[in-house]
Amino acid sequence: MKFGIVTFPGSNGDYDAYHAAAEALGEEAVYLWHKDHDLKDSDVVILPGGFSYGDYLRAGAIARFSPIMTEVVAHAKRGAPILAICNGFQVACEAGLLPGALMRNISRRFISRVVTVRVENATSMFTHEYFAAQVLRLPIAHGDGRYIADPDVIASLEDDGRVAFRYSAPDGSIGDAYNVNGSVNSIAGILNESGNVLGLMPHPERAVDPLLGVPDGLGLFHSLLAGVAA
Amino acid sequence: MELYRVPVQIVPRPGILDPQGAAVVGALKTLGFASVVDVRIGRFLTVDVDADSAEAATLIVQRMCEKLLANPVIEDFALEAPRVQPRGKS
Amino acid sequence: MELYRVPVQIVPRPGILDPQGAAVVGALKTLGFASVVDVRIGRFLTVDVDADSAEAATLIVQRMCEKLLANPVIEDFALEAPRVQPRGKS
Amino acid sequence: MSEVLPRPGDPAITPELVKEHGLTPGEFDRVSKMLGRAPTFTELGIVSALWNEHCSYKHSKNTLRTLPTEGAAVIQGPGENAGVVRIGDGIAIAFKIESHNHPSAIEPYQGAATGVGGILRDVFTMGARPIAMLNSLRFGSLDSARNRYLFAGVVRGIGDYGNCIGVPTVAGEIVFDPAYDGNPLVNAMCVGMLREDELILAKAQGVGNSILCVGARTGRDGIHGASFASEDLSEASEAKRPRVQVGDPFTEKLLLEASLELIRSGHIVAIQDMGAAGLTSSSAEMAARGDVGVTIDTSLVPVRETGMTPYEILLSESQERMLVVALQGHEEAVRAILFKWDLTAEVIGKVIAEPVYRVTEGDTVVAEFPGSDLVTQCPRYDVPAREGADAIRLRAMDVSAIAELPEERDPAWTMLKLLASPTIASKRWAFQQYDSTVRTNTVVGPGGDAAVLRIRGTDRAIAVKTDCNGRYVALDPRVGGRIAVAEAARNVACTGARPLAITNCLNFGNPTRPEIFFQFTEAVAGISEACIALDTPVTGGNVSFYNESPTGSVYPTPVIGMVGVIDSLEHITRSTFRNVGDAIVLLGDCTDEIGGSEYLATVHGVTGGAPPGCDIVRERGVINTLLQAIQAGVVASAHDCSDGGLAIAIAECMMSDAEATTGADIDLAPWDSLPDRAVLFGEAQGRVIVSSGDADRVLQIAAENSVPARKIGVVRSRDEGLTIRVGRQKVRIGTDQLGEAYHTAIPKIMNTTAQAIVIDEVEGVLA
Ligand SMILES: Nc1ncnc2c1ncn2[C@@H]1O[C@H](COP(=O)(O)OP(=O)(O)O)[C@@H](O)[C@H]1O
Ligand SMILES: [Mg+2]
Repeated sequence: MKFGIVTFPGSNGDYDAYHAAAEALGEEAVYLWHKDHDLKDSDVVILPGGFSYGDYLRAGAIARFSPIMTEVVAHAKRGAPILAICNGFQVACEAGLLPGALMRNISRRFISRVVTVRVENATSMFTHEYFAAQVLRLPIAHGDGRYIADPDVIASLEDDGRVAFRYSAPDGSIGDAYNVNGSVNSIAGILNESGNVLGLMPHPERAVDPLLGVPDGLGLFHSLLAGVAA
Repeated sequence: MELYRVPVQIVPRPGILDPQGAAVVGALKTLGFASVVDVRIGRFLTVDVDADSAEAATLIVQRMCEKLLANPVIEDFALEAPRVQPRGKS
Repeated sequence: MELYRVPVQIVPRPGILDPQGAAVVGALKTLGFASVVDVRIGRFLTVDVDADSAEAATLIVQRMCEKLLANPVIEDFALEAPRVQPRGKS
Repeated sequence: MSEVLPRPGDPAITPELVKEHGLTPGEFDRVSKMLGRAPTFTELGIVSALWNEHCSYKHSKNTLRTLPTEGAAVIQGPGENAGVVRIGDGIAIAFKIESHNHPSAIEPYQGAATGVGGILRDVFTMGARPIAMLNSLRFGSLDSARNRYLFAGVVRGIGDYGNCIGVPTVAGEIVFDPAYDGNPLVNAMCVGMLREDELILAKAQGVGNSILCVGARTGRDGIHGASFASEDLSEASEAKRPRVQVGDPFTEKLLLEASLELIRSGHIVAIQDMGAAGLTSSSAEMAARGDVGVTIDTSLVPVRETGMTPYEILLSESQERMLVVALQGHEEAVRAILFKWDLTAEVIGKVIAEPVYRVTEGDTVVAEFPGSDLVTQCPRYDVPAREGADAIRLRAMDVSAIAELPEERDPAWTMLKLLASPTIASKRWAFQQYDSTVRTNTVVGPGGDAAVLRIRGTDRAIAVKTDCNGRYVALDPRVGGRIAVAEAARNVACTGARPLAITNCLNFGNPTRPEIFFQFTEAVAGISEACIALDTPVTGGNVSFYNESPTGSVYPTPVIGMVGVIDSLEHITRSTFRNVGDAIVLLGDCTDEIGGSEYLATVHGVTGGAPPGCDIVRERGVINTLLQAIQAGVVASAHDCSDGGLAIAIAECMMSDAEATTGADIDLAPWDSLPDRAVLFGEAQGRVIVSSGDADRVLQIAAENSVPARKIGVVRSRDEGLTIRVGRQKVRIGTDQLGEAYHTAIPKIMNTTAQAIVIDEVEGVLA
């Protein structure tokens, strides 16, 4: 499986995504330059974390107009997988690949720590290697992670099982105390309607190496691999 | 062609939670400004454009807002009247 | 006592680097807005205060800006005319 | 030499103008002699920039020369943008620390942010990819609103800049003490990695090669105060010249990627960032290092504002800019690389055979100095050094006579008080705002004794840490200097790393005062002694003088930034207890010392007594013991004993990792003859708490190294809490109670709605 990782000016999670794919999974990985119109035959496109265009104006606002995004949108339309992590999630929302928006954390501060999230949808192409309600330990590192959307959008996300992950207590319970950035319904990650675009604030690509902590992000990548094999 | 400066106000849409604004209200009260009732925080931009007329300047900045400067999911924007700007000054 | 809404514009002081504005100029040009010359990005606040008159509202918000809302080292601020605001709405 | 005429509109060179430029009459004579005439206004600006303390080190150079700078690991010592050491497998580490104290005092957010930006550039201009940031911070007491504002703003500035660049901020230290009221210290350290063959120096060479200005455009930022004299101080000119620079981490990230690509491309021979005194110092220093002439045309420098004079262009401190020397004929290739990253590069000058430093504005020469005299002939001063009476008096204070407070009858009370003291308490409130995991190399992040970063593609890791206890240095600068190095080494060793080399940031008061100069020379002597004994040479650093507030100078604070290497990932060791039932061993010995302790400061409000002694041979023995035991696989955890002493260190081993807390049963009977408070809270040096499944082996290794060591207890479960038998007392306290004091102290202070916090909140929000 070939992973294509987009490098926008200001991306910095591209390196981590690349190493997760190439080292932890041993799959083929390539960087995709934002000015190009070429996905280099990637199967999975990753919109990585970081600060594309410095997060100036609004996180993700400028990056969505990069030339490569035309191809990324087309890739999504074809039903091919797009994994949008952190800043990538913000870009995906701005680009209309996912509904809603990510706003300043409720604490108004940047938060870098390990959080626990509960798997809400364990059947998507990104998550079927997890079991339902499994609790994962994943790092977060963001200032603008508070997910919001219009009530009808939230309702359809909930009704269609498109909430992929929710911030939770270590025992899986949900509550304000664990809603680290104040997202609506503790939403940490969502899927698009056809289930081939996943946006999430936590960093699965930083949680693939036991040397650095619990490798709970691996399941996400293994889900993608298994999906193709199947 | 004149150089016009178009001021743009971008504000959080009504109903969108504005924790920054809430923090500022708290801060102002602590500082003794008891009469403050609410604060909303958004962005203020000045966009300098070359245009043939004030109307043309407004039109083009309007388009910029729709396309890039504001996010309709969370923000509303309003333009002020363009002002002719002397050249060679920022 | 009326409720007044006082709009406040806060902008980077002249000469202060505005990296956001520069990035937005670049983005606008890429999007085909060739006529854009400059963009400066600051903050826009609406402050709702109880006051006896528009002048009083202006005065108090002016003080808030000096004390808290603007950072005089790098920013200038300007107030717009207060508008009377219906109660019970934000 | 060319004829240099004053530029139309230049102010006349008067004694007042010279003084406003910070030059003494003697220094002015020196320039005039060098030139054979009086300097022009532009030249005066250049000299004032290069000869100010920050660039010239005129009060410190002679002292700094005494530091040991050589060692087997050192590839590049002081004199370049950063020091470089080899760690094996062809990999080298570049690292450097720098201060941004004064800008941070004016505008904490931008001051700290631009400090981070500057030190990053120092490291990547060596050809190294930045892999970690550290910071060493000092503030006055958090009881003051202003200090809370400074603390919050600095932390946010450090975080925002490093987070945006994508370099993890992994370690540091934060100390609160009234001595830093009004003059916070903000030191940032950057660590980078490169292959040994990728090293590039900031040395101009090759007659005919082009000099390019790369990165951001030049504005009127930070042109030093003296330049205001160049025109009437109207409101307009005030507004034109902001005192603070605004950082642009996004541009810096592009500059970082572009610079590394440029360096690997082979098109350039030298690169240097434009830091303090901007274009002037970078170009003059590059020329001097290469011992060549250069000519710069200011009219070719890309500017951001209209009507900038050569004076302004030369002295601007606009951020995110570099000076590059490109091979003749390769200019377009250089520009293409920068263009790829949406940056510009303009040729602004040349390396020339004629031994001059020449600045032109178009064809008109506006400044010219012979050879590299500007850099090499700068004045040097030795100030008479004499210890201040206050320090002597404080050191002589009999602190053992200070009566215990009634509350102290229960040492648990004292423990909780110390754990909640902001200097000791968990700094999570701050470091949670730093992305510490980006780049996925951080094995041990903030919160450990030192941070550990794995080196991809090898079985190695490095450990990094900054340290200094300014109170010790104030009480006895030589001992304090020694301890700063020893403690940094111990911290690094606790993770399993062999201490390799240091960088240092020497924060002192006004060096023209004999008592300050005494502190400075003595502290440097102490650092030297420790570095020689521990074989950790000095590869670079920074001096920050004039750290004075209205009430006096800050504690002398020579911050040490240490790098160590771990030869196998298996040896990476953490500071917290791991296994219930493990033995707890104390390496080193307890003493009756309580001078200079956090205990005296926090509980009694006293800074006094002699600081703990520092036997550097013992320190080396402890480090060797630790490393041998770790390599023998018998160490489950290791934690250095520092602020707050043994009791606090044990508590930290139990609960500093909130997700894996334990208990402990401790018996300190062997030290019954010493005062309880000295055993519990004294800060005797050279001590490490080790937990081990094989205490005998640890003790044996200690004996082989002639290091005293004892089994002092056993790791228990969290439910069992902490029990300490000391003297005739038995202290009992719950793990959660200790953890609560330690983890909530700073959030409780910072998350109140007190006025200044809110101000920071607001600025943070509005930023
Ligand atoms: N305390 C110190 N110990 C050793 N070397 C030092 C010290 N302070 C400064 N240096 C060295 O002096 C040189 C100039 O430092 P500095 O002026 O801080 O560099 P920069 O140009 O980046 O500001 C550097 O090579 C630095 O390593
Ligand atoms: Mg430098």
